[in-house]
Amino acid sequence: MSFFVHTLQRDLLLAFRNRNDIVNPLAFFVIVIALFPLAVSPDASVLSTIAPGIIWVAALLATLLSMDGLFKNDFDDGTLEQVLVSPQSLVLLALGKVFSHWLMSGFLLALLSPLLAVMLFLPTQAILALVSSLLLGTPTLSLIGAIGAGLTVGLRKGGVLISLLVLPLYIPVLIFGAGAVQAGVMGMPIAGYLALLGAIMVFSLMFAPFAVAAALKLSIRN
Amino acid sequence: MGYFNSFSDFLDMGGHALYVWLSYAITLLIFIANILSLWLKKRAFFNLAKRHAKREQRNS
Amino acid sequence: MKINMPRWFYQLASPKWSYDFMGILLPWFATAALLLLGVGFVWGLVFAPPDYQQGNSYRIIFIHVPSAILAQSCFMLMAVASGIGLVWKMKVAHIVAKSAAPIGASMTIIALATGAIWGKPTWGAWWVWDARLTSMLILLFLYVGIIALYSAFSNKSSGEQAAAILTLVGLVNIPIIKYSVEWWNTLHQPATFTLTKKPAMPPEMWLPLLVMVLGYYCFFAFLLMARTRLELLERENKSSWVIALINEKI
Amino acid sequence: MLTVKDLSCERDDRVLFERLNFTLRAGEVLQIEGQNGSGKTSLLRILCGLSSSFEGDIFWQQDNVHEKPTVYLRQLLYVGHHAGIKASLTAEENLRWMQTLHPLLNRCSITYALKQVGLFGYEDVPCYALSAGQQRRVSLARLYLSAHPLWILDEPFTALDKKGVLEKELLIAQHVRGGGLCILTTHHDFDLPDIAVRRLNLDLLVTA
Repeated sequence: MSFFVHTLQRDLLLAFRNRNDIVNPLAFFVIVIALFPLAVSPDASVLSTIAPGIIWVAALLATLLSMDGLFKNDFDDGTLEQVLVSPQSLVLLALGKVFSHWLMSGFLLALLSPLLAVMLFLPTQAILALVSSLLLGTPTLSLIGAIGAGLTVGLRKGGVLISLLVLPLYIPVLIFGAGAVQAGVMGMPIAGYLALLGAIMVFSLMFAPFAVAAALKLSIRN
Repeated sequence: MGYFNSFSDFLDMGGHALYVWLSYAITLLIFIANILSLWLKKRAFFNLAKRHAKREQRNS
Repeated sequence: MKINMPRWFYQLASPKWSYDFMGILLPWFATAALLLLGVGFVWGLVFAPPDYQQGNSYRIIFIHVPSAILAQSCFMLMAVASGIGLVWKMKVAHIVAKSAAPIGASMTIIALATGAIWGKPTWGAWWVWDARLTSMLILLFLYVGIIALYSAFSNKSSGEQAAAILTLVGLVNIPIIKYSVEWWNTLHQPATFTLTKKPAMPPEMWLPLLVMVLGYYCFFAFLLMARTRLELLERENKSSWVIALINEKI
Repeated sequence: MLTVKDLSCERDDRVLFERLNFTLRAGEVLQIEGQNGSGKTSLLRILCGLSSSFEGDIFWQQDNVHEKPTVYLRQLLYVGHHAGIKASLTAEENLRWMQTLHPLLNRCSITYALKQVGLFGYEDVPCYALSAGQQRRVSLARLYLSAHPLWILDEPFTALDKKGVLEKELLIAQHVRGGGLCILTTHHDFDLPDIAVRRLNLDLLVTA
């Protein structure tokens, strides 16, 4: 378990040293959302109906954007193969890296989302639903995305391929996440949605790290 | 003929000719495409092997 | 992980043995597929009675339902083969999974196309976001991802292992996807009635459907074995049995 | 003791080596020779468990490496083509991360190791600010830290000056004299004082 903590510390330190890599997905998130009023209509009633979907889709794409680099740097500079020749567990490494990725992407997106909700005229009673659904849903996105990142890390053109592999698997999270916000807009209870998002998160937390470890092993031993 | 009074009735499919025949056509097309691609791949493989064998013969 | 399996299991792992074994089965499945599909087509199109509500457009179910069933069975089969391939490092199992992927994808396309066409006279639109069609569409995306992953690797056996991992991840996700799509669908005005959920079908209707389903399975088995055999030849082209076989053919 | 039994490797339809057998005992150095593309790196990667495209068995002490990987990996230090260095971390942070990976990197302090490779005073400079040679030296500082019985080194002398090479040679000699094993590839003429270096030439192995 201490290896998990060490990995987390190291990745957070790395993220802090390369701050641009954190800011870019967040900026992407904001810009994509700003495009919709320009493309659809600045009308408050139109925007507030599509806001839950827009914010969730933009969050999903923003996490995906940073996914490509999750293992790529470690693969290129040889630090990943050093983990493989060490007695440490790849599963814990995967878990640590995914957690750090989530803190730098999903978590920050959730914190940023109320601001965008206001810009899209989302009623205030839905903002709690938005933040909590993002907090519970984005870890799953990071976990599943890491499987795609692990499978494609050894390939020269992994970027588009990751989206192709991972996006279909994101659909349940998208449905329940956007559903929670919509329920919040209509003033209906959101606990059911959040419970489902939480269940999916726990489920992926149990399985995804093993799949990521297998994928990494395969990519390095290629 | 079955539940149809005439052949033109059969073709007409009770006014749903377009839908029924389009579906069956697409299905058959995909079936045939599957078989065709298999056959082409097989032919390509043996052609390649034949050329390879000829080259070996010439070289030896 | 070491589990002792019966002898035939290890025989299947030998490429030559599998090639020969599938060669024996192949003509039987081809004949059965031809017969069953021939009978099913004529029965479904000509002799089955029209539906009292939908008229003759319901005849599309004779090709839609079997392809939808096959699309899902094929994914199951790929997952089982991938699992065997990963656990026992069995090349043949990986090749079976790889050969099944394009067939599964084409079955999914048939199911989607026929479902959409059926929707036009029934719902009045070429595409309706109905739960079953949507799940089918996502299944197609999964197939596309797996096929793309196979072709992205220059080293074939790494590609197969990567795709095997993805297939297993997909398998775990399919029930969650289905459940979420159904939930989503009930929230947004469900379609009034769907292609498959019908009040008790009379035997004149489900019998030809059964024949078609069996026919599709035989056709699938035939295609799968033929593709697997070809892939085995390509992969083993350096081994003595393939060289002998090629010399025989030329 | 490292034993290799019937090791064969084939890559891209080309046989690199076939039915390779050797045993390396404590206190021995094995130098792998061969032209570029003869499979030296592939062999080393196989021995480290970094490649799965091989047939045959590898035993560490009496145990099959495949069955007890962690026992084996605990004893193994591998230095490959990649430096294994994070550019945005400092030399000290990099080495500390390596210590979390390998518990046996504990023979001396990080400061001492950095002093030995001539990087004293650079420990808090991020590695991207170091030259290629200096980065290589950060990577090789592991050898000073290492108490691993088995070293597997892929071209350890590249990007080093004469003095650096000499120091590393002495280090290897010291390691082996203390009962260690070392497998390496190098283009250098390589000799160790009073230690027998066994040589394995991959070019001479493949007959076809």
